[in-house]
Order: sequence, then C-alpha cells, then structure tokens
Amino acid sequence: SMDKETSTKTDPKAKDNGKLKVGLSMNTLNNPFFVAVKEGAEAQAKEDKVDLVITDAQNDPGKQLSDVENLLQQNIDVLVIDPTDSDAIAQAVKKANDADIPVFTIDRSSNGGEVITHIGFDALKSGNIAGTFLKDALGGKGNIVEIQGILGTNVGQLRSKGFNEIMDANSGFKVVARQAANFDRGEAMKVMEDILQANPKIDGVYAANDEMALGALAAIEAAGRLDEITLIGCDAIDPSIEAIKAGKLEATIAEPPFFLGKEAVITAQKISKKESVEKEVILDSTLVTKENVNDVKTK
Amino acid sequence: MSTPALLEMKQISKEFPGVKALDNVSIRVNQSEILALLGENGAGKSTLMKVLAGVHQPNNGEIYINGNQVTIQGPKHSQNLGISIIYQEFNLIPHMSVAENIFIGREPRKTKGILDRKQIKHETRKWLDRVGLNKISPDTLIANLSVAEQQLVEIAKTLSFNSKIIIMDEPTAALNDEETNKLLTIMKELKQQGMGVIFITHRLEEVLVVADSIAVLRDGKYIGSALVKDVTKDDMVTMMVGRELTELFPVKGKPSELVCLEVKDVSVPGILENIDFTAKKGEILGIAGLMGSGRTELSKAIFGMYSNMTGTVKVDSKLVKSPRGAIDAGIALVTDDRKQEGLVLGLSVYENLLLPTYRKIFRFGIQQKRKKDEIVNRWVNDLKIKVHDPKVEVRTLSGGNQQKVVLGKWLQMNPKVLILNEPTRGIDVGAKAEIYQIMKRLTEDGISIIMMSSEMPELLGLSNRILVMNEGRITAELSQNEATQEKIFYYASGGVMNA
Amino acid sequence: MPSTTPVQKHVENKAGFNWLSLIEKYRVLLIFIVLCVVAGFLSDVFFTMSNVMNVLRQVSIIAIIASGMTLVILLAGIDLSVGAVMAFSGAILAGALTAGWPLPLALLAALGVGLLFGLCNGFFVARFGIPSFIVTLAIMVIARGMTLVYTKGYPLVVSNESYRFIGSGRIFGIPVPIILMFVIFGIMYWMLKYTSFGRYIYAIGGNEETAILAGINVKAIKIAVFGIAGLLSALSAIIYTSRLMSAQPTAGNGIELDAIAAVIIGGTSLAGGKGAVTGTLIGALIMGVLDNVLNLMNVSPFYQSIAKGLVILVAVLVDSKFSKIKK
Amino acid sequence: MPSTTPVQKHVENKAGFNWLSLIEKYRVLLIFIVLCVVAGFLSDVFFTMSNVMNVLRQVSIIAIIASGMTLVILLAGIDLSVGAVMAFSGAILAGALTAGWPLPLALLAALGVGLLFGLCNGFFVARFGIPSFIVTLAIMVIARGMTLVYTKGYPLVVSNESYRFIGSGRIFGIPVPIILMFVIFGIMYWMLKYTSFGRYIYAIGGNEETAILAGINVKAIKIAVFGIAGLLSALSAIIYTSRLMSAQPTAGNGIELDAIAAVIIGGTSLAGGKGAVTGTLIGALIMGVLDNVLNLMNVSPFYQSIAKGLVILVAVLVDSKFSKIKK
Ligand SMILES: Nc1ncnc2c1ncn2[C@@H]1O[C@H](COP(=O)(O)OP(=O)(O)OP(=O)(O)O)[C@@H](O)[C@H]1O
Ligand SMILES: Nc1ncnc2c1ncn2[C@@H]1O[C@H](COP(=O)(O)OP(=O)(O)OP(=O)(O)O)[C@@H](O)[C@H]1O
Ligand SMILES: O[C@@H]1[C@H](O)[C@H](O)CO[C@H]1O
Ligand SMILES: [Mg+2]
Ligand SMILES: [Mg+2]
Repeated sequence: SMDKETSTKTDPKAKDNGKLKVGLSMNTLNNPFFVAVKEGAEAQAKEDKVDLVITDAQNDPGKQLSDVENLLQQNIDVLVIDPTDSDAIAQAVKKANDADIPVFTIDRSSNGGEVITHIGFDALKSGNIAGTFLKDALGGKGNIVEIQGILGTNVGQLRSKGFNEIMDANSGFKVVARQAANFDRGEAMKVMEDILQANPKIDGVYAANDEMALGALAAIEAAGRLDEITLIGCDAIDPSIEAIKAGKLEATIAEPPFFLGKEAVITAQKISKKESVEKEVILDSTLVTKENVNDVKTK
Repeated sequence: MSTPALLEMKQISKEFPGVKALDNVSIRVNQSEILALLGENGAGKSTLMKVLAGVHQPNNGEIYINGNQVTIQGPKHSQNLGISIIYQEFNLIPHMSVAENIFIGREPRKTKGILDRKQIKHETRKWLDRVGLNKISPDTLIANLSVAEQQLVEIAKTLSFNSKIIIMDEPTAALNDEETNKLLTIMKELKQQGMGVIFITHRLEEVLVVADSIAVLRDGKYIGSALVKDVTKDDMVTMMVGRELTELFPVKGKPSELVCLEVKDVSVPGILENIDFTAKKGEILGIAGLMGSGRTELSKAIFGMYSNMTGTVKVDSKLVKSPRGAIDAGIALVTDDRKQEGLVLGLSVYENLLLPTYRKIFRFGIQQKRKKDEIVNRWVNDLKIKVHDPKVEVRTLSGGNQQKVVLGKWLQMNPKVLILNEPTRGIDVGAKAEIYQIMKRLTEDGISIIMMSSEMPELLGLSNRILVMNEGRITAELSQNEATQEKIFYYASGGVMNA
Repeated sequence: MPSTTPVQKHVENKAGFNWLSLIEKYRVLLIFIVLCVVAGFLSDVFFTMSNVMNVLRQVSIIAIIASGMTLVILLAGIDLSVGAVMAFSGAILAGALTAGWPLPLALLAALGVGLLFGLCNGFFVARFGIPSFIVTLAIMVIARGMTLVYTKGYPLVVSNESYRFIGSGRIFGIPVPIILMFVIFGIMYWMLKYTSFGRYIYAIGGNEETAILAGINVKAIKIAVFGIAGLLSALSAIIYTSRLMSAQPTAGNGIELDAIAAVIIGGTSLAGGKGAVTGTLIGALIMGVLDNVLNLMNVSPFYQSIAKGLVILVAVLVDSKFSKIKK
Repeated sequence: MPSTTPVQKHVENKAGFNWLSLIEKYRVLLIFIVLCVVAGFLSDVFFTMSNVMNVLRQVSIIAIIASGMTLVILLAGIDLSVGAVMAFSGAILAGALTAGWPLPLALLAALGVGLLFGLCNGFFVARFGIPSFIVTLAIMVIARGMTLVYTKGYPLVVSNESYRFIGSGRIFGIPVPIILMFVIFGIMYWMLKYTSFGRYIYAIGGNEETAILAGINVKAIKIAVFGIAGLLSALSAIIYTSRLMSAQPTAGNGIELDAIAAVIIGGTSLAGGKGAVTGTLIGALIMGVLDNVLNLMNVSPFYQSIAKGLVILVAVLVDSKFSKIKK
C-alpha cells in the first residue's frame, strides 16, 4: 500500500482560538527575495489575524517534502507552497490532497497533484523582458554577459532560456561569457571580476536576479567600466531601486515578492471561505528603468 | 635523629577499574643513592612512579621530600619539586626536532614568548654529547631516529632538568650493551652529584653494577628492600617471583639440515646490501649488530615490507612479497616497536591476540566464538599475561604484559619461521625464562627462529648460529662455538672476516 | 581533538561502578530518550503513530548514508562526496527509467554508479595515500558537475509508478524506507561485530601499521569501505528520488555534514577505530527528532537553526560528561 | 588516512638526494607554478598585472581564513564555523556603521564578535573535550541563525565611504586586501616558527599527552587558536563586506571546505602536528587560479566543477608522488 497522510484535523484541542491556520512552506529563506515573500505573508497574516506556520526547506526538495509532512501533522486549514522545484513538489501536493487539505502554490508552480490555484511570475517571460531591454538599449548588437542563477531550479533555467531566445534572435549579439553565480551577490562579484579581465569590451550584462546584479555592479564599478556597460537585474529589491536612481544600474524587472506573500495569505482566506479563485494568477513582471523607478512600490 | 630521606613514599595505594595496582607500598630514596625498583611485569612499578610524576593521583598514602609532606598536583608540579622521569613508553613528539623535544615547555627565550633557537640548539648539543649522541644534529626529527636513539634523547631530556630525583623506567630496555654501559656510568655520576635515582629494569646484572639498594614489588604489594651488597641475583629473583627460578636458558637443541628460510641476495636501496643466508628447521639464528646496523630493516625485508627490494625470500620454496604473503608462507614477525607496529592500543587484549589469525578462523568471514575463546585463553595462560579480563583495552596493560600480547599473537599462528626483534624487551626474568622455553619447544617442532637482540647473554645463550651485521651488510657468520661477545663486537663495528 | 589529560582518563568513581558504566554505555540513547520525552511534552502530536512514522521516514535517508559514513570514519577517513554521489545516482536512475529500462535494471545502474564512485574514492585513498578529505572533496565537486551535465541542470521526472513503492509504499503498515533503514543497520551491526571484515576496519582505524603487519589487506578493505559508502549513497538516492518521483540535480547538498554529525553524536571517534553503527542510528534520530519538533512547535525558521545548534551542543556536552573516555 | 606502509617512510634515495629533497620540499610550489604556466598558455589575459592583482585580491578572503584554519588543523582540530562567523561579523559591522558608530569602533566590534565565537569554539573543545568537528558545526548553525535573525534575512547596505578603502583601496598600487593577506601570513609564519606559542601548537598536534606532561597549558593554547581562527574570519568579513559595501547573510557559505582544502593541498596534515602556513597560501592560490582561469576561458559552469575537481585530484596525486613522507 502507499502512504496516506492523515491530518490531525479532528483534534479539537489543537484547534486553538478558532483562528484560520495557514501553513507556508518556503523553499528557502537564504535569499532576500523569499524573505520578502515571507514578510509579505506575515504582514498580511497579522493584519487579518491569521495563524501562519512557516517552514524553510533550505533549497532542498527532500526537506521541503518533510516540511510539508510536518505541516500536515499540525491541523492546518490551508497549505501554501513556494516550491523548491516544480517537479519534486508534486509529491508534496499529492500528500496534501490525500490529507484533504486545500493547497496552492506561489512563485514556482507544481507539475503534479491538484492545486487550487497558482500565483506567480512567468520566469520565461522575465528572461524575455531582460533580453528585449538589452536589444532596445543596445540596438540589437554588442558583447553580452549572462550571469545565471542556480542552475538546478526552473527559475534559473527558464530565465536563462527566455533571455537567450532574444539573444539568439538577434545576430548582432554575442554572448561572450555565461557563468552561474547561484543568485548570490558575492559569487556574482567574483565571476564578474574574472569576466571583466577576460573581456576588454562588454556592452550589456544580464544578471538573473538583483542580488547578482549588485555583485556584478560592485565589480564593474571597481574596474571603472560603469559607463561602457548596460546592466539589468531582476526582482526590484530596494537596493537595486536605489542603484537605478543613482544611475548605476540601468534596469530591473519588478516581481515584487512582498506583494506575492500578501497575495498568498489573502488567497488562503478566500479558499477557506470557499470563495472562488482563479486557477492561475500570473502577476505582472514589469520592466523598471530610470523613467518609472519612482512609481515602483516594493512594500 | 637521622637526616630525612630525599624522598619517601608511604603506604601508597592506587586502584584502576578491576585492578588494585598498588596496595600500601612504601619506598625511600636517599641523596646519592640509586634505588632499583624491581618486580614482575604488572607488579606496579610504573604506576608507583607515575604517582610520583603527578600523572596518577594515589587513592591513599603520603609523599615526603626532604621530610616535608607534599601533594603532587600534576606533572608540572612534580617537575617543580625537583623530580624528573623517563617514562617507560616514549614520550616524544615525532614531527618535532630533537632540540624542541628536549626543551619542550621550558625553552630558552629571547623575550617573553619568543624562542632563542640558537641557545636551544646549543644546549641540546651539550646534552646529546652527555649521552653519547654527538653525531645527531639537534634539528633531526624524532621520527627519523631509531628506537635506541629516541631512548637516548629521552635520557638527555631528563638529565637537562637538573633535578634532585631522577626516575628511569626501563631506560635500558631499548639499548645495547655499549649504550647501557654509557648510561650506567652517567647514573653513577648523577649519584656522585648528590642526586637520588630510581631505576627500573628487568636486567639484574645492571642492578648489581650500579644500584645501592633494591625495593621489590609483587602484585602491587611491597615485598621488601635490601642493600645490593647483601643480596645475590638469585635472591632478587626469589623476592620478585616468589619462588626460585631454575636455569634461564634451556639447553640448546640441534637444528635439522633442512632449509626452511632462504634469503638470497636481498638488497634494499640505501638500507640493505646483498643479504644472503638460510635458516634451518629447528634452528635459532641470532642476528647481532650495533644500533643502526639494519637488523630491524632486515626483519622487515624478510617480512615482505619493502616494495623496492631486490633478491628473493623463500619459505619452503614459497616466494614472499608482502606481509600478507609472508604470513601465508608461515612467517611471523614480532617487531621491536610494540606501540607503533605491534598493537592496536584501543582494541582489547582479546582482539589483539587474534588479529593475524582472523583470516584463518573465520569461516567465510564469519567469526567462530568458541574457537576464538579457546585461543585467547590458551595464550593468556601460557604466557601468564596479567589481565583481569581479556576484553580490556590493551593500552591499560603494563609494558611487559603488552609485549607478551605481541608475542602471543604470533606464536599462536603456528609459524614456520618466527622472527623475533628484541623479543624480551621489558619482560621480567620469570617470563623470560618461560619465553625461552617456548622458543625451545618451537624449535623442537621444526620451526626456525630468527632473533634480533641487543642483549648479548640472550643472543649467546640461545642461538645455534649468529650473523653479525654492519651498515646493512652481513659481516660475519659465527657458529655457536665460535661466538663470543668480543668477536661479535669486532665484526659489528666494521671488522672484516678473514677467510 | 582529545583535550583531557591522560590523568583524568584514569579517574574512576568507585561506588556504583556498574551503574555508571551502564549510563556510560547507553548515554547517547539516554540523551535521545530525554529529547523524545521533552518533545512529547512540547507537542502532543509528537507521539502520534503517524508522526513517529513520519520522523523515521524522514531520517532514513540521512541515516543510511550515515551508516556508510560510520565505516569510513572508523577507518579514520571521511567521505564528503556522499551527497554529490547521491545526486548523480539519482539522476542516472531517472535517466534509465526515462530511457525505458526495466526498474530492476535501473536500480542496479544507480547502485552501480554509487559503488563506482565509492570505489574510486577508495582507490585514490588506498593506492596513493591521499587524505580522504581531499579525495572525496574532489570527487564531490566532480560528481556535482557530472550531475549538472547529465541533467542539464533540470530535475528529471520519473513516471514509473511501481518505483514509487520504494519511497512511499508500506509493508505491514510500515513505510518501506524505514524498513530499508533498519535492515541496513542490522546488516552493518552484524558485519562490524561478527565478520573479519568488520573487525579489520576497527584494527585499521586503530593502528594501520599494526594491521598491515598482521597481514590484513588494508588497501582492499579501504577500497571496499568507500565502495560501501558509495553504494549506500545510491540506495539513499533511490529512496529520495522515489519520494519525490524526480531526480534533483541539487539532491543531497550538504548532507555529508549532517551524516558526519550523526556519526559523531553517535559516539564514533573521528580519530578512527572506535564506535558503532547503533550510535549513528541514534545520532541521526536525534537530529531528525530535533527538526521535527521544532517544526511541530512552529519555531520561526531563523530561530530554528539557533535552537538546533544549541541542542546539538548540549547533547554532546552531556555526552562528554557521561563518558569517561573522552576522545 | 595514511595508507603507505611504515617502511616506505624510511626509503631514501641516496643518489641525487639533495635535488630530490628540494623538489619534495617545494613540491606544492612547483605544482602551483606549473598550473600558472598552463593558465598563461590557455589565456593571454592571465599574466596581465591587472588579472594577477585580481586573483590575489579574490584569494585574500579564503587565504586569510585558511591561515587561521591552518593553526586549528595543526592542533588536529577543524573549524567548520568560519563561514558563518564571517557572515555574522560582517552583519555586526554593517549594523554598527548603520547605527552611526565610528569606523574604528565598528571594526573592533566585528573583530570582537569573531574572536568571541572563536573563543567559544575553543572553550567547548578544550574544556569539555568535545570533538571540534561537532562543536564548530553547532556553532556554525547557531551563527547562521543569529545572522538571519539579526539581518532579518536581508543584506545590510553600508554607506560609509571611507570604509570602502579596506576592500577596494590601494596602497602603492597594491590592493589593500592583498597587503592584509601578506601581512597576516607573515605574522603567522613568524609566530609558528619563532614563538613558543607557535611551537606548542605543533607539540599539541603531534602528541597531546606529551605536551600536557611538559606542563604546556594545552587548554589555553587551544582556546587561543580557535580564537585566532574566529578573529581572522572577522577580518575576512571586514574585507568582504567592504568589497560589496553590504553585509550578506549568506556570506562565507561553504567557505570552510575551501579553506580546509587549501590547508590540505598546502601539505598540512589533518592528523595535526605537521605543516606550515606557506603551504596554505599556495594551496589557496592554486584554488584561486583554477577558478580564475576557468572563468577567463569561459568554461561552462557545468564543466567548471568537473575541471576543478580533476585538477585538485591531479595536484594532490602529483604531490603524493613527490612526497616520500605520506601522511
Ligand atoms: N591506566 C590503567 N588502567 C587500568 N589498569 C592499569 C592502568 N595502568 C596500569 N594498570 C594496571 O596496573 C598494574 C600495574 O601496572 P604497571 O604498569 O605499574 O606495572 P609494571 O610493574 O610497571 O610492569 P612492567 O614491568 O611490565 O612495566 C597492571 O595490572 C596494569 O594492567
Ligand atoms: N626515516 C628515516 N630517515 C633518516 N634516517 C633514518 C630513518 N629511519 C631510520 N633512520 C636511521 O637508520 C638507522 C637504522 O635504524 P634501525 O632502527 O633500523 O637500526 P637497527 O639495526 O634495527 O638497530 P636498533 O634497532 O638496535 O636500533 C638509524 O641510525 C636511524 O637513525
Ligand atoms: O524569483 C526568484 C527571485 O528572482 C530570486 O532572486 C531567486 O529565486 C527566484 O525564484
Ligand atoms: Mg612498567
Ligand atoms: Mg631495531
């Protein structure tokens, strides 16, 4: 026989204070983007007096499955998952299905099981936007550097794919360096330093998130090559907004995580009240440049 | 009232789990006196000395220095009280230089914390000269010294403390005659300078030469004291063993004519040169040589330990190429360094005894308990290994008893060739006699024994034939009738054999 | 790093010796029991059958890897590559299944790959005497790279439904990973205690030179031990991949530290020659229960790691207080 | 794990002895030089002054941490907490600057925090005899948690412009981090060779019991050594944070393994008592050059780790071939 998860839902004692109890399984909190998702969720939960139980899978899908198992032991009403990996999370979603706990995903989707909804961004499109920005800014030609995220996550993969669709479509572009820096600022700085050494002429740099963009920026600035390079990141976290205002970073893509977190808790309440929700909510990824940077709200 | 003794230990008791190592022991040492502390293996000699050195806290008893009672808090405190000790087990740091080892913890400094390396070396040379190690540089790493050289460094280190009381726990066990004599002379000098020396040894001749008085322990109990001039060697033995001992050496047997071991043109670059000899079934073949002559290396070469060896070693025409092959061919090797090569200190006596046999008594790799128990019981009894339970870690045994475990583990293999490198190092007289008996029995069964030994009486008393080595070569072969101490020394120090 | 003086080692409490030695022997178990009792007080879910199964199943992957790690550490070695080898074996398994290999063959392929990496570790360690830390670090980096190349960085989905049984099935109501874990520990326990292979591992870890001179084929045993560690990494990969029904390129990231921690908490000495797999099992359980109860109590993730670190510290502290022979 | 027979230790090649012993002594350096020459062939940028400075500056952070790690390993210990302590010290520094503390005070605070964590490691290791692996693992987890709590998971931006000098400034054209690195290694070299503190580290690592019997205050030295390792983690944090002008909660993640690898590649034995910081510096440089040249050549990230692992393996293999005293 196969595992059937039984939630301890019937335990009356655990049902303390009659509040709605939402489980939020985060893929990682070792990344400001996801910390902001968490904070958005927490802020909304506080506002609406919702009990929020958060776990951190530390980027390990196996741990995330365990986290979900542990959450299902705690008589939650709704389960929200920000998956580490879309394929692997299917098993966790199925466990929730078996336990009859309504479940939905945010940021990254699930490739299996039954989710009530998915709220997130389109990573492929995000990559497209970045590529298109460079095309417009550089007139479709020049030496390009791509700094990739964690190449074991679909966000990392899809952003790269989306970006390179544009690169490939424009024969004027030459991707002179393509390196991974795992969504980490320090690693991106180091990688960029080396790339700067190897390439006397660089026109555009795409970093798959803002943390890496800021790391690359540190290297570019130290090398005194700020003027020659057009740099775009992704996420629109506060320091990159500052950098755009200061004219050091040309652009980023707003996928404000804080609102994603808020949206998650709002949706969870709707579900518990049996209100109808869209099968899929793709939040808008918008390009942020000097022109519209003052309109961007991150919190 | 007479002047108080330099050192007095009164009613000292010390217990270890399952063992009462010391039971109301009292000894006394005066200024300018050499006291020999005697007793069988496991009698408690080292334990008593470790109490004095501050390594063990006694469960009971009092210690007086110059009539003042002291409680020794630890090793450093003991040093400060004017006591220094050569431990039975080496106490050196392998990857540091001789100089650093000698002055560890009390190095001459330029200013606080900064070493005066010149001064350290200078002082070291002085102390090395004193023990006759003048050819060794203070910068040599301990790891590169032979066992004997390490022992001499230990002695140099102890002397350098300029203590009032010097304890030497079997310092001569690893030394040959020449070095031993040098040490005995040093001891006499120390005595003349007014120091008190406590000397532990199993070689009673040394006691007669150097000591003023003896104190004897047996099974942790104090048996008695005497002045050396009042006792004979036999008296001492009787006090130690509790009974009289008959002949130490058994009558020599007659080897067969059948060759058992054949060593042909064996060379190891830089170590051994053209070694060529055979050993017969039932023969005890002694190997003599000075320190560094390559005896240890020869034993290892026969055992297949050098991958760069040329020439051949055969047992009953079976070629030996590795230790494993050597064992399978029927060679057993008792090495001279029991801590490094003989024992797994963290494992039990039981398992140490069985280590080389496991392969044989395991059926398809699975143990057979009854067989194992049988073997262990037999050898613990035969060799009188003093251990209250064979399951205790071998590290808790006294030095001599550890050595017996090493012997036992090889003897029970029923070897065809038994190589013994310093087999009775640290073994008490009683046990020695028994080991010699066992060797005799083995030769009667047709085993051939190769024995490297620095103990001349042992070598002469047991060997049917003696090979003498010098600088990695065999310089002489002496039959049992020709062999004398003088001849051996002549060839060992480079003399050539005239054909 | 031993820090007690040789003197202290010998200090013995006379009275109640047997009682103390019992505590000493089972001290890790005691700590575990105390932890469980506390966990039971803190969360009433903790002792429910479903949660107990849950914890055991979660622990199984680390525990199986830690059992192999125990052998390596008994040899005074270390294996940092277990996590990376786990990822690669999982990828091979998923790849094979996707390519249509029958399940048994795919499983064998995964196990074979794990074994191969392990033997490779063992080979470099035994043949060239390179420290295992650096060999297995290099192999770890290589295996990670190979996994990324093979998977192109994407997780590989598995659709073979009968394979799901290994990670999520039950036999007599007990989840299969738990059964596998106990079987492995049973075999390991027996092997270390009753076979010459097992005893040689202790001898080599205790004093390698003596072992060589006793005619033990030290190199072969080292190679075998690393091979077993690799094999068990692959077994963990089989469970892990089945649990997720997909092979993750990042699988087993950092699991080596957890496995080593389990071994050490379980009382096996990094210096080699001393320890047992029973301790390792309890060590792994301690860490698993800790994770579980912190989650059950809804401790914020940031504070969880602080709490986890503190409990580990307290556990080894108590352990060192109970143990007379501190290593 | 030593694998060579004791015999081999004694094997000495008589002919050309001095030549061989020279190779043996400087073998790590030789390997490094070969690597550089190869790197020069593969990329013509490699030997430009600006790239050399670039590599050295990049290496400085790991190297400084590795120098502290060398002391710990010489004591037969290990310190897994260096990366986490680095992250926490960096966060404290950024926090202090943001709170308006003057720069020197903020720097002292960071160094103090690093020192404190280090002393804490040392205390548990020395006082209770707990294996350093597990103590520092626990402290690592705790420090990571504290960093996350303190920073709430976000990087802390630093705006003090004079602070930027430490990471990005130059003195006589040489980047400050490089100068700091060489100063630290100079001090370490001198200390290990010419002070009693340094020699006692070797003594304790070589034979702790002997050291105790010689009256050396083993506990104090252990605590001091771990303290130094913590202090140097903080110094690395100061450079790292200044380079990014922001304190990263994830700073130093996994740096402990790189630092340990540098120490081992540099020839220091994990068993303690043998080695030197000069080797560590070269070990760190080998790893830095490797990363740099793979990036310069734009090797795909998937293949980079395979290449890196292979080169490390080859380096230690060649090293073990040259070295007669294999440990
Ligand atoms: N650390 C220890 N733990 C347990 N038992 C010990 C320990 N040290 C010594 N013993 C036991 O105490 C007894 C006395 O040992 P000791 O080493 O003093 O003997 P010894 O007279 O020096 O013998 P030898 O001549 O063999 O050196 C032995 O039975 C030994 O097993
Ligand atoms: N690793 C080494 N490096 C340099 N010299 C060494 C090394 N090992 C041993 N020696 C030297 O080689 C010589 C041979 O030592 P060994 O112990 O083999 O001699 P031996 O003939 O067995 O004498 P004994 O055992 O009586 O001391 C010694 O002088 C020693 O200093
Ligand atoms: O979308 C997120 C963010 O861009 C983050 O910076 C890295 O992980 C991705 O999943
Ligand atoms: Mg003794
Ligand atoms: Mg010898």
